[in-house]
Amino acid sequence: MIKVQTEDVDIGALTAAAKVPGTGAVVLFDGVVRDDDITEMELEAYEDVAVAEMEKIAADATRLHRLLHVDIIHRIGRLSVGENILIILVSAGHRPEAYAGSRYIIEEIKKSVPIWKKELTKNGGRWVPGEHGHGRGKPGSPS
Amino acid sequence: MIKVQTEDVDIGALTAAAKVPGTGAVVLFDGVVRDDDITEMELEAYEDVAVAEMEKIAADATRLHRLLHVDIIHRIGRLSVGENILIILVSAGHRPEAYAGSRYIIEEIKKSVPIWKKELTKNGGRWVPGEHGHGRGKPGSPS
Amino acid sequence: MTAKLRFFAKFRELLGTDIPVPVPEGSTILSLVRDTAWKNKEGYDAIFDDKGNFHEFVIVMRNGKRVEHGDAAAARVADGDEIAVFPPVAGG
Amino acid sequence: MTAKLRFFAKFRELLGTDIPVPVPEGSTILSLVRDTAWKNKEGYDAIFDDKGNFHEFVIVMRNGKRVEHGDAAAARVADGDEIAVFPPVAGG
Repeated sequence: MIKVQTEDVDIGALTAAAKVPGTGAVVLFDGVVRDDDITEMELEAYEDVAVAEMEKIAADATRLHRLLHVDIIHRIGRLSVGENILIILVSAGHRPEAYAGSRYIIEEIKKSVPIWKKELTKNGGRWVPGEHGHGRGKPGSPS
Repeated sequence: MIKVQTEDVDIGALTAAAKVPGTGAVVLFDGVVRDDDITEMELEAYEDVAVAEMEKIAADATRLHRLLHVDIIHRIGRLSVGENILIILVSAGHRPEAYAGSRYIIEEIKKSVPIWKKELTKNGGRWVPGEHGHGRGKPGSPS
Repeated sequence: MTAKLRFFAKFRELLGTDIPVPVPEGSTILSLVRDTAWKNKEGYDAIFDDKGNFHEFVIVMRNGKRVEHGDAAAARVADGDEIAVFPPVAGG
Repeated sequence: MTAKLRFFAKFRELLGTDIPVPVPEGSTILSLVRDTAWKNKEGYDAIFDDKGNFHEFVIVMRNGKRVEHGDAAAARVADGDEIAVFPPVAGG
């Protein structure tokens, strides 16, 4: 399941469903709103493109790291401290693939998925700068 | 929570409880009984020593990777295909620490925690060989 | 002939989003975005430098596909195109 | 004077576990384990080589602390000691 949504995720149910035949290792990454002196966080997505890009990343991760199952759920809208922002769930036969696949997915999401975060504080708001200046991996390279 | 137990784990509740103040990233590792032509798996622990060793590993991981929270639950007894064997849950401010801390813990558990697995098949059983011949990290080094 | 302009994040706050725009004959992606952004100086300055070129960090897409800055000045806008303009992504 | 011997995994299947054993005067860890394992040839052979030394892969603990093979032949067993003998671990 690859989704951009406002609703939260049932991590227990999602993890149980990830145990497809052949699974020996499941790795879950849960990105959480950190209490950096903020009141809330507001997330915005270019939804169609974000989902398409996450589907591409999931397919690449599956091929590169021999994953058996991938879920990526990125939340948008207004989230409080401690809420889930991004859930990445991968299954593999063995742990090296599961860890590597999970890590690949989060790093690629940071590079290329059109989603933005605004931290809301008592004094207003601040758009979080991306980790990658050009937003699409290598400067100037089309995806 | 560091435990050796027969009961299963509520992953959803455990993940929610791992979001201590400062948490920006949670990584869960779930080791699962793989369907390698087995009917069930039987796990056995030298319990007191296993718990003490896992507590040491959790403390080392916390210090080395600046973790904010660690749970390790290793199950024993008879488990069916798809059941959770080992849950490692770590929280950190940022994802590099969470991934590295999680990986550190599983690798150390494989090296040094006195737990054994027997695969039960239609034709009997087979003790799973450890990944580390000497069972305690570097050959000959006391823990 | 019309196209849809979409701005995101800070650019959206300054310029709005989902903006239907008539496409004058011969419009390029660059000219269309420039003409639309022009209505708000702060929005224009967020996207363009003082020579009227996209700031290096600005990302431009046509129908979900990245368009290089160097190509945006020549690429003709077609009827129904969706042009998206946004700052570096920061999801995850 | 008694000690407790604990075997695990395959060694447990062959020799049992939680075995209270009287400790003869001058017993070392090596001699006590040898004497106890002797009752079952397959169990003995799983733990010791044909010179009566621990197989290289065998792990020995006294009261939860690892004992090197080289020390096991000299280490005197004390009253109440818990001696554990097991094959390489395979948890996780």
